[in-house]
Amino acid sequence: MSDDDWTGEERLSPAERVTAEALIVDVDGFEGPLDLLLMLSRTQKVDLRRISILQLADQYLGFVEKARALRLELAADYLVMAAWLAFLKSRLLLPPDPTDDGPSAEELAAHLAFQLERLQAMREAAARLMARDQLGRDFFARGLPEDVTRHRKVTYSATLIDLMRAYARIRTKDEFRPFVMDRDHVFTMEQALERMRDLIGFAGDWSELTSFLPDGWDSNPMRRRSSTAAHFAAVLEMAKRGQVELRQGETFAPIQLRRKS
Amino acid sequence: MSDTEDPVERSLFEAPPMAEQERMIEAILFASAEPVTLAELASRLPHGCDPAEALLHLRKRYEGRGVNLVRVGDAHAFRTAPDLGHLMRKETVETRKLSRAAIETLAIVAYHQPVTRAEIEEIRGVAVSRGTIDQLLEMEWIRLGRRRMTPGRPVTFVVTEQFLDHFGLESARDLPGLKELRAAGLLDNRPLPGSLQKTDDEEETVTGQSELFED
Amino acid sequence: MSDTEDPVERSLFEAPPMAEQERMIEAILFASAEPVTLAELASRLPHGCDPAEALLHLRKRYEGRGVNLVRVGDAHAFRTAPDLGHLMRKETVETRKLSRAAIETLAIVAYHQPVTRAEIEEIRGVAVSRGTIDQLLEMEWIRLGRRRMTPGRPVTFVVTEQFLDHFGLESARDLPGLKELRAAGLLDNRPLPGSLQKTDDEEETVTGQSELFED
Repeated sequence: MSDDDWTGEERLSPAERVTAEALIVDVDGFEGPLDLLLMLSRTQKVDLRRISILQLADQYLGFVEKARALRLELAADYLVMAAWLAFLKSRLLLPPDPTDDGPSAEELAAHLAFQLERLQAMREAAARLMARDQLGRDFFARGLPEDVTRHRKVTYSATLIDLMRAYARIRTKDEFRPFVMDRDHVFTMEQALERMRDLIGFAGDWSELTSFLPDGWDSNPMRRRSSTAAHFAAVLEMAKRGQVELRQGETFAPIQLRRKS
Repeated sequence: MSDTEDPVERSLFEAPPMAEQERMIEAILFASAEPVTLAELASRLPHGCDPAEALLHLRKRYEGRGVNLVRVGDAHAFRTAPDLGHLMRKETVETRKLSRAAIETLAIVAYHQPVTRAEIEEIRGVAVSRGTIDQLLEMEWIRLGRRRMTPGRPVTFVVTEQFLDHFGLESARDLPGLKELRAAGLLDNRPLPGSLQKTDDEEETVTGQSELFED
Repeated sequence: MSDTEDPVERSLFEAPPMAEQERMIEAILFASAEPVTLAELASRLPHGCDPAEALLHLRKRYEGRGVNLVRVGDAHAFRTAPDLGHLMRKETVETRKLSRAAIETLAIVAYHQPVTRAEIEEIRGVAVSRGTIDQLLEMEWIRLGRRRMTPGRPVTFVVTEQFLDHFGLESARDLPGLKELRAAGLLDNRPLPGSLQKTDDEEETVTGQSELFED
């Protein structure tokens, strides 16, 4: 920063100097080009509705020039705005082109003025909002709230009749089980499960399910069927528990199993 | 806290009117997270206030209201009027139907107690999920009984007083046996005449359990 | 909302007298730090009560007191009178200081709601950082509104009941200067002349800010 940059300062009004300094000291402090434009527009000391966009464009371009001279890096959107303002300025100065069917320069200028006015209005609204009485600062909620205790009472609609019916259902189901009276030829799943639990410790390699069937249960067809079914059900249960792995080459092929490591 | 310690200020500022003091105390007590002592009130009110008197007025004002000004030790606080305590409880009642698995398990526990999980599974012929047992335990319809003195010392389940209360039973022994269930028309699947004998046997098993009841 | 729809039930249970309803509401509102909605009140009062009318009485009763009954959206709460804030220095909670960007964004959401992020950026002329929106969402001062029915279906933001409660507003319509801003056309979404987004924005201008207020 050379001294030369500051010599022009004497010609600036105090307000302009403030904004100039604001730009120089804290160009990052501006929240975008619109914010900078709003700040610059204040130096015109007129109602935003009567602001001279031409003059504002000059001010903005002047500041961008100055920032460049100071080798301050301006974000791209500031430069985009500068380019757009330069374009707008030329449009405002030149007589309108009758072949151009786009928006007129005046319309564009009016829109920029609207944007500035709207931003300014929102700033003021924000300030008014924050100046309101606030909860926890100016007014207060109950400091000692008495919590509502929430009881979720779940009642079940079971009655004695339901209970008895359920029991009756289970017991009568037993009555009709054809094998109940013929335990001799029945190998239960529980038995099979117990046997398999002991045997599976040795079955590291794939082996056929039939090789696990107990001795003396393969001659009588009824006993063979029962023990096969029981063991099959047992290994299914064990597979479900993740204790064994099962495989079968194709439909009706021998079922093979091995311990799951 | 107080900004009126100075005797010069004391004479300069007159205490606010009693109605205003009352308002101030009302606000302080309302917003405070704890009951506030008289000393604390005095320190927070402008100089010259008489919190004790203002409290009296305030207490009177809230007499019979939905909230009352109460003394808690040597401090003061607003509290809900005791007769409105029920408004602070929000009760939502849900009626759910007990699942088939749960009701069957419950029935087995009731008829066979004390019974282990393995026994329940054997009687039902299907595995009993942990969730079903937990639900019944949580409802306090069943509880843990003595461990069975067999290998593995499995836990047993028995029904509770609450269960008996709910189903209007004096004891689990009052549960009707199979024969009575049938007589009452609760067994729709009437067994074939030939298997009637069998039924009685089973009933024997049921009543036979009664020695094992824990009471 | 009301549980007095049924004329039969209405006659079966007589509602408590109005003075009693008032007491009950007083107790419920006193007990809660958060505003309580009319629906919630109705659900907690005995059948046949008229909380809206009881609230009117209660509000009047607390006029000018140290604690006032205030309205926040559809809900009601007791709050200390604003002029007594200085007595409550002890209860003051240090709120996180909001950045200028956050304050402006909040104001834009409040006055332009429902508003998309792109619209906020257009008004401020600068990108809105993710952190700013997140902070306001986290404070529960803004929340997501309905998606805009324009291409891309962008999310919109609206202010919350907590926002109204915090700033002592009965509804978003009571925002300071809202009418003047609207009359001045400063809440219009006026597009840049000749810009491509024209069609979408025009549609938004038609629906306008006020109709889209969600209350």
